[in-house]
Amino acid sequence: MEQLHFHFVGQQTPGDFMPILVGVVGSGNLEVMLEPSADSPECRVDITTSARGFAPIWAAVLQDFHERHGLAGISISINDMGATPAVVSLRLDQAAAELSSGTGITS
Amino acid sequence: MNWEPLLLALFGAAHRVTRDGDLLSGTAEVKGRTVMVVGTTNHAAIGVELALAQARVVLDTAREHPGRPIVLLVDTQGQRLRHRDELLGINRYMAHLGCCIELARRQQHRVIGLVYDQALSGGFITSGLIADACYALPEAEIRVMRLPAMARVTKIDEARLTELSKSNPVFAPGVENFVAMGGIRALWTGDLQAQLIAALDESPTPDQRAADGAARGGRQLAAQVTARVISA
Amino acid sequence: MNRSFAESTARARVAHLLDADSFQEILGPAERVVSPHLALLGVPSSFDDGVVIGSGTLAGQAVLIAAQEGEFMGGGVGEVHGAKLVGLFKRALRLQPAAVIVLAESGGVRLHEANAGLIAVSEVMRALLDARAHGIPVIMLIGGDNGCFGGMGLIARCADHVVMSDIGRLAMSGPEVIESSNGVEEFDSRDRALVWRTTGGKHRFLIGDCDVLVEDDVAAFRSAAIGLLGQSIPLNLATMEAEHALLSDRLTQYGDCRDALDIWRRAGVPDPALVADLEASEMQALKTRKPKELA
Amino acid sequence: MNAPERVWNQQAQSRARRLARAVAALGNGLRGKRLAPEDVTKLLTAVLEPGDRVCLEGNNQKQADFLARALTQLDPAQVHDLHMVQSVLALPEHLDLFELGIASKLDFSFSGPQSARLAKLVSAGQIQIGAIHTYLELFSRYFVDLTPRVSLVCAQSADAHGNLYTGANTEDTPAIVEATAFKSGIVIVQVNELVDAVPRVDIPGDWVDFVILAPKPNLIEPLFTRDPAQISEIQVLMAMMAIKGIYAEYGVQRLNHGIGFDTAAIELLLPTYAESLGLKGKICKHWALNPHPALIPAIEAGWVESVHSFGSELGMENYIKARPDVFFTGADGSMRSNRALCQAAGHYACDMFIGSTLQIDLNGHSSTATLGRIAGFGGAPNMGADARGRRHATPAWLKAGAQARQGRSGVWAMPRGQKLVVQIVETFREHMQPAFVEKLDAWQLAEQAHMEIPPVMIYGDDVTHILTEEGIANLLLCRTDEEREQAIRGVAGYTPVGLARNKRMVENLRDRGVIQRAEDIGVDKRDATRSLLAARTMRDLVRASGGLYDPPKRFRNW
Repeated sequence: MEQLHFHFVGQQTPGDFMPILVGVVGSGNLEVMLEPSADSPECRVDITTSARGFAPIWAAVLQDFHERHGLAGISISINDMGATPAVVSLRLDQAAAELSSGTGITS
Repeated sequence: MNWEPLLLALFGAAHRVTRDGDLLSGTAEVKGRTVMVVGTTNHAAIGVELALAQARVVLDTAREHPGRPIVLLVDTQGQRLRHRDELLGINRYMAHLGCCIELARRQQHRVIGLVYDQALSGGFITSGLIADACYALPEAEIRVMRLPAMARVTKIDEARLTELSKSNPVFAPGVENFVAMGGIRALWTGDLQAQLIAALDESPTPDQRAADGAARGGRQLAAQVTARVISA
Repeated sequence: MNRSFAESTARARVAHLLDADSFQEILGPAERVVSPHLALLGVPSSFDDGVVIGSGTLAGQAVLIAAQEGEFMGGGVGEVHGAKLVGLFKRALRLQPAAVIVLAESGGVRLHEANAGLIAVSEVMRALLDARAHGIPVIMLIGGDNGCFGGMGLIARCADHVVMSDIGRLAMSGPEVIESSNGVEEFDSRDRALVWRTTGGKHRFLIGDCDVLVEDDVAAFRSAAIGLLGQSIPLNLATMEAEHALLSDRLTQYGDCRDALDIWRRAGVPDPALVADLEASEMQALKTRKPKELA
Repeated sequence: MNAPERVWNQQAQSRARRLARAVAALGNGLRGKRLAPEDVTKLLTAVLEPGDRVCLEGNNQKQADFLARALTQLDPAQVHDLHMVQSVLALPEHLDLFELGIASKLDFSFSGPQSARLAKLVSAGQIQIGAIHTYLELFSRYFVDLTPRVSLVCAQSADAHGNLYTGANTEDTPAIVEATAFKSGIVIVQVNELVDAVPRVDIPGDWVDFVILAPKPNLIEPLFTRDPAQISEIQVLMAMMAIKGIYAEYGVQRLNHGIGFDTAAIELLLPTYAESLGLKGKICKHWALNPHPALIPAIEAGWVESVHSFGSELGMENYIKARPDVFFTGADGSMRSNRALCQAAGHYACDMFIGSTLQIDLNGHSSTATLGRIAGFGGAPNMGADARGRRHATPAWLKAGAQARQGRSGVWAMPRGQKLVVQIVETFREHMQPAFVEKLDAWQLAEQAHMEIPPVMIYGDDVTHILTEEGIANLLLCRTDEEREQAIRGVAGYTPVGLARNKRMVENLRDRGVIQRAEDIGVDKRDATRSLLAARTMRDLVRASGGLYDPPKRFRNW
């Protein structure tokens, strides 16, 4: 298991919102939770992953996510059980999509 | 401990508890009170018949002797691992035993569990663990799974599990661990009869185990989480 | 296309089972009430410890609900997971909902916290029976890929009602455990057809361990649950004696059967070999035609 | 001239001697062509000679398992140094022969389940490998320089004349028997039943010498069944990209699919997603394909006009019987498969092959070879190779050829088509193994096992497209080695190969349409859910078949 932390400076501040959770912590899968972190220009990402040694890949996946969405004032928490980058990107995008549609916690 | 010396220690020679296969049942007196003893021996595998037979004893007691205390004597290797038992719905038979004991409790029967030899996983849930309070002898063994098997299933290094088990009561076999977690109210040593008498007098009817686990430091969160859910 | 119950996450099952937007989660993921034990063993936690609990309405009636996430640790019951379930049943005593609904999907005790899990299962059982004794119906819905085994298999049969899909499974020991203890001749866990006709929804329905059999469809589970609201089965000597008689009869009638097909044949099912391919809706007819013989 | 007169029928004389030995050894045990299974050792000892070239029918699916076991029972003092020629090494017995000293040389195509053990025996010097072939290549050599002296084959039933009914899994049998019987060889067959009249004659009786009723029905594997429940969202996404970005783009009418969840996803998206794009009748009408259960919904929805098969698939028998317009079936109603002919069909008459792989390098060479295993590739190289001998034109073939030739002169200026060869892979396999590598493991394996060339499944110059969850690289449009490398890096995602891409060049390739992302072809990733699958479970496939499909019990969960 490994814990990783990243920070990005973005422009898109969603303001206050109900926490969003997508995905589940199962083999090859992960859960992604988005929460508001008021008045911060940052997008903060905290990851707990079962697989060690993939920090550079997480950094690249999150950098691309950040380039797509540029979020700010938000905290992203991830519990991962060995998801591939494709699945990670998909869950992140699903979470971001729920953020813009404002549906809150769903599947 | 063997069931015969155990009964001798608990009730003296005058008890009427007999063994029928792996089933123990019968009445005995303690401090002038008649109690019903029901349980298993010989590291019984709890199959559909044995679960049903124990339920019968409990139901008969509830119907014919309202309020008579029930003492559950536990020595089981767990549920019987057979295709036939699953086919017949062994979980329902075992649940039925649990429900019968619950009914007895609700009808003012005090229910005391005692693990006198071994109590393994599923077989323990609808026997000793459903009592008002469950006790154990120090030499008894209580476990869900041995560490080597646990290591295989969880894919966690056995050495690591062994190391962690020294300081953490949460997963490793052992009666002390179950005491720390609140699942066993106390270990009985010395005069077993005196401790049975005390248990019949003092055991709490409401489920006290999460609070015990918190107080003893073995299970820090259960009581607190439950309370938060209730009050949320 | 319907919304598959088996394919939905616990969270999605709850959202679509209850009246739209009525679900209010208790100790939701943002509260981070997670297992204190998994991290020590180097295993990631889940923000809800694998069980979603809360309140909502079902056909307008207030209910409490819990759903286990089978993908997380096989739905295994650990300290926090179990305590959330216990809390929900105790909360029911206070709120008197029309039912406590449990979407059970679990292999039983979570091995990583085995002792806490075992005790927790027992605590859940007692809390559930307490709620029942207070007249609050408890409804189990079983339709996840991981089935409902071990301690959760016991808990399920302590409820008032059990609803299953035909891909749901309800049993005590997993086939793999039986196979590894007593050999492949005892129970071939790779023979999925055998596994399902021993533990699956159809057998449980025919033998009477499940009250309603539905398709693998969240909407079907929803209507089954609505149909059972407010129907409490009292926990008294009469009901326990009836249960006892039923289980004794079952042993007498079917105790020598080696296969579910034998049981079904003896129970008067005209062509047991065809049962596997029947749809859930067709199963109902089998049972209503032979109400006496079939438990 | 006093040279001795040349004898022109030595092989026939040898055959006659062997048959005479068999008659003597079996005595009353031989009734016509039939003998009891207990006598099989006597028979094999009588007809085999040291050094014989022997074909033991090991197919992709059905196995002459009884005869394989019988062969291992022989006394290596009498029968040794056999040269085994067979397409698939599937059973432990296939390798036991070498450990026991009964056989010493091997020519084959595929050894999936035995590949690790094979590698060990090769490095221990217990097996001398002639060559690893494709199926078609090995069958071809049966008629040139690897003709069997004795063949041990497998059929469903036989009549008293030795006429054979192979059932739906005819597979390799006709190719083997034809090569053996017409070159004075001996054909021995194990059957599951003896009958008065076979339902149809798949192999004429006068090509068959001995028939044995095996104690147990022959082993057969359902290799082509994929449970739709295991198809991931990412595979759905890739299937959408394949359909919209390649199938529709080229109007692919005739094709072969490799085995795997990626291609099963495509099959299950035809009646849903592809239908919604209005592609019905425009793609996927003719197939060279085993009867994949996952194709049932597309067949039922009227997408499929014909399917010719290498072998059959367990559980599909009744469905195939009920759909004779689609499948090739005999007068008895059951399927007639034929691996040799279907391989030829897949090679020459299909416009596209799409399949998965384990590793792709920067030139697009792809291989499933892994260290410590000698597996071979079966039929994939014939499917996944441009048919250089092809002369008939179709729009898909012409379009691919035109893209490869666009703007080129000299020998490239001649109008010609090209087969579409698509590799579909996720950038990471399970356990985060990257599918893209700088150098294939095949190189190291070749060195370890002293192979003359690295075991490449599909050569880079045959690959036209690489499809990952990151996009489609169209290699037909690349004009330099550098472009090709960057096109591949551009779809290699977060693998080390992908992260080392030249971002500017990749964007440039994207502008030119060499690389296409999902959004470039109008595929919305959020639409990629399992609800698009026409069947999400095995049960759904049974339902789609109207109850005709009867999946093996290991695939049932109801």
